[in-house]
Amino acid sequence: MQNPYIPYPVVVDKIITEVDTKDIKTFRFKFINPEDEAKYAYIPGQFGELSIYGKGESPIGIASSPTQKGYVEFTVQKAGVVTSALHEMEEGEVMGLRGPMGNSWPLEFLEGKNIVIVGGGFAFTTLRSLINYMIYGENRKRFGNITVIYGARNPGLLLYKDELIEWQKRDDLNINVTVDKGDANWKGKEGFVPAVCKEVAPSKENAVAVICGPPIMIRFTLPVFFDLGFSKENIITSLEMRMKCGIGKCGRCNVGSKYVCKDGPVFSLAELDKLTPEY
Amino acid sequence: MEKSLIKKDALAGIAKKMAGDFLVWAPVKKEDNVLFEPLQKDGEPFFAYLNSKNAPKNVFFPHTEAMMKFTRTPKGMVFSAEENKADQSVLFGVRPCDAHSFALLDKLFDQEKYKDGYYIAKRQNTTVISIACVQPPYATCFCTSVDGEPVGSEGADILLVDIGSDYLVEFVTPKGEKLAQYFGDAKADAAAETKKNEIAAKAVDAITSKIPAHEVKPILDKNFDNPFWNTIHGKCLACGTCTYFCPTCHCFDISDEVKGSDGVRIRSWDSCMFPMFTKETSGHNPRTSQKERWRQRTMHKFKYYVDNFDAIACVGCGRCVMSCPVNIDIRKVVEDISKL
Amino acid sequence: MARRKFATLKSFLNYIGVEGDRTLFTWVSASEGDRWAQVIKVATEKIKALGPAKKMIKKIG
Amino acid sequence: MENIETKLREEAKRLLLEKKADVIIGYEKGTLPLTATPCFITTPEEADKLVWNNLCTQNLAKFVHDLITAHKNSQKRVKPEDRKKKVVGIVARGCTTRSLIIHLQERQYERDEVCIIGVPCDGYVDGKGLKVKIGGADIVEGTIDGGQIKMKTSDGDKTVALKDVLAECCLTCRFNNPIVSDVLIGSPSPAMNPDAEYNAVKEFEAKSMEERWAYFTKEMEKCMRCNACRQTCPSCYCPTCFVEQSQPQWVGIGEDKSDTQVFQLMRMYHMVGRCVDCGSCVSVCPMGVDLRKFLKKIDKDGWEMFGNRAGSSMEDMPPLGRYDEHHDKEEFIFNP
Repeated sequence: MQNPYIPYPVVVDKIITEVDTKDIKTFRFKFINPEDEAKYAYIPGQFGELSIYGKGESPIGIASSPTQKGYVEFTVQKAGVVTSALHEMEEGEVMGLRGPMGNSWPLEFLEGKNIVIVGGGFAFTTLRSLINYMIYGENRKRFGNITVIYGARNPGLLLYKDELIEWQKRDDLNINVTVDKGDANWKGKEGFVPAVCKEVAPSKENAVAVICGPPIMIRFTLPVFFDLGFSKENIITSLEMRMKCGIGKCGRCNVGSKYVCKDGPVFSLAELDKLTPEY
Repeated sequence: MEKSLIKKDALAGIAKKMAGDFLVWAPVKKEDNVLFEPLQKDGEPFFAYLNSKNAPKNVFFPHTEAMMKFTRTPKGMVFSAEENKADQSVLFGVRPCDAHSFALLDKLFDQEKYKDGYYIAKRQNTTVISIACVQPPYATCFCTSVDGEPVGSEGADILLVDIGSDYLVEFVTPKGEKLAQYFGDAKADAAAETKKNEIAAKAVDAITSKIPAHEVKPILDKNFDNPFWNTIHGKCLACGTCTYFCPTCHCFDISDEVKGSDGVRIRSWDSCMFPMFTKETSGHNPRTSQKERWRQRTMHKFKYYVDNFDAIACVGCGRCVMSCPVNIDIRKVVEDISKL
Repeated sequence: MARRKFATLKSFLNYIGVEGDRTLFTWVSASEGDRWAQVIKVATEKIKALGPAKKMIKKIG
Repeated sequence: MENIETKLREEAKRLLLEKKADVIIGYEKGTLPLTATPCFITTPEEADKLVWNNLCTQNLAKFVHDLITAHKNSQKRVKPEDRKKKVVGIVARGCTTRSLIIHLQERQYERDEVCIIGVPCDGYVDGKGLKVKIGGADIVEGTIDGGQIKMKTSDGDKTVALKDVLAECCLTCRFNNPIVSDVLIGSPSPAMNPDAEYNAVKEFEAKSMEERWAYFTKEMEKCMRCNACRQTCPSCYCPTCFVEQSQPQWVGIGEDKSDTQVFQLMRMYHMVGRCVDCGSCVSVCPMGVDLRKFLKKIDKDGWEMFGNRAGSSMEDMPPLGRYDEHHDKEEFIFNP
């Protein structure tokens, strides 16, 4: 049986600098042993432990979609020991990847429904995975209307810029990209995410909102969705906690009886209400 | 399986004989402490102990343990998983409360979905021999309040009960039976069995320290925000003594260590009492003060573990009560909660 | 004051059983090139004479 | 002691009623036999919990630092003009006042933020030593009376002389009476035996280097990195200890022998001019590491090299904060 603490060896295949400040990059990994790719079958919303030998591990949401074969992508902000070391890495270098871990966005629950995706800043990564999954080929038919509201502080901090342009070209997606403050070249929306949500005013009918972003954004966005009539069962979010093992053993990421790494990170607001407010 | 009888003074000899054949962990007197340590060739087990200073959980879950190794080569980093192998060994002479803790740890480390091979390998290859508590070793013992028994065999493979001049040897599991030959040919008769039952009943009565451990679960379910939580932690030093000595505490940290081109990934004990335990890279800490940490420890033992595994994560050994440098007494904490 | 720290450190290391000659302190000004060379030369000799350090050395792997 | 206890409770009540202190840190009876434990008194009624006897072990100065720091952090969100000062009262024996002096010298808080209730001290019981003395038996009940400790134990009734089980640091204590106080309870206690304070260190210095190293490594092997010594030490108040820093990581977090040695060596070395020999680290250490053998050397060096005894005078500067051109010895300097 696979030892869940041991990473799969992967090679850094491609590094994409996402933002002007250069502290957020997307890393594309390829498995060194081809059979590991099948073992790493994942669902959008799950995360992996990026493992750099000698530095340690960092839990990061998976940014690519399982429909993208041959590689796995993670978008990582430079912050601690491991992520800093990761940002120093070059294409061709070897490191480790553990997982996939956590539950995932509830795809079965989402099927047949209208989906509203709200993302803020760097937390957009696993939402990107979900979007790419839902719009891939035949998958698109399994979901109703898809509305995306995505905001960043300024245009330079938007992730996946090329993809955003591609998505905007599609007629089966309602894409709303906003920035807190634009610049000379910015022709899109300006304004905070909660305000844009109010403006777009997605219908609650047969709809689920998937919200992911900084705490301050979440705090002001939730009331908008409550006003629109969304129930707590139909608002889904993803939690962040300090994690180490990723498999519910090491004991630090629990919120009440649930481990964010194993039982989460994805919870509906109704589920979160049942947990202790300690996150 | 038939039960055996051995003379009381034969015990050390049996432990030493086993130590000739495989690794034997036994209580050993080391200066002023009694610790479970591998029995050395010329070492003497110390069976005149009350209980060991530290919990014997370190046999299966050592303070520090290598998970994998890595080496820098011209072709890049190469790593190798530490093999989950463990030599056949015997843990000789644990108290029933500590044996009970292994059954509780199994629930976490040996879950269906994620198995912890490091723990499981050692657990599977180790035969646990318990020595029952005919008298409660300490006035702080409260095993009977948390589903334990002073003459209980939960978590043990062999149980020894002092019935006067002899030990009654009970082979609890097939793993225990395999070591039957070390305990001689004297078979226990019905009288010995009767004696044991009498002793077991008396031993239960002798435990006078009691806590309402089962009553607090529904109270904890509803009282996460009770002001009561402000009253425990004031004097807590935020040291890890209670958690390090606790037979059921199992939190750990993972870190990498490198020297030259060689490195190792280790896991080592961590503690929910340490402020850094939950601190995130961003600086945010969901458990901001010792209040939240104490609530976590209490909740984990008497609510969360019950929610997840239908068992209280406390065996009533009293080590945390005796070892806490500032005398925060979990018995009083639970008592106080029961009155909320 | 750095000198007081060094004085006590050397004394303490020696007390716990770490060879006193493994910790050496001196003052060298940026202009004293010759003296610097001399200090390093003698320090190296002393350390070589003691052989490899074995105390408080971590083994990995 | 009864008399002192009564006076202590009266004074504590008065200070709280007169709002001279917002909280008083003292000792109350513990849940285990023969123990006293830190407590925080905020209302006059609670003051009757206070006890003062030979079982009051810990140096409470640690809590003064904790409380004032926590209070100051909570005031950061308050407008400067609305900020309140918190006065922390503390029951302090000699060594406790030394720690308070160190905090004051190191500018951790102001003198008017602490209200010192000085108590005379004739030593406290070394709990681990007591256990050894009675053969490791479990103490079921116990009382101290007329210099005797009488106990009911798992091994029958036992009596031990108090003077035989006092903590090592108390036996040779030089400062058993408060050095500084706002309220003084009772009359000063007779001196202990300070002339013998460095005997154990001198004996250890006389051993060979390899013997010293063997002892150091043997003691450090007992350490399980629970951090109790650091956490109870009033002088260990860094917001982040070097042990917990990850960028860079100075020392491994595991039980590797060298990591433990480095942790203890560095923690003890940080005590130069700051260890008051209160014995708290020794008393809290669950494994019985002989920390004092090493910390007392640091005290001795401070005295012999710089004529300083940590926290012994309000007027002194910390020894590492100054330099004496005429008297500081130079023989440690390498002059090829």
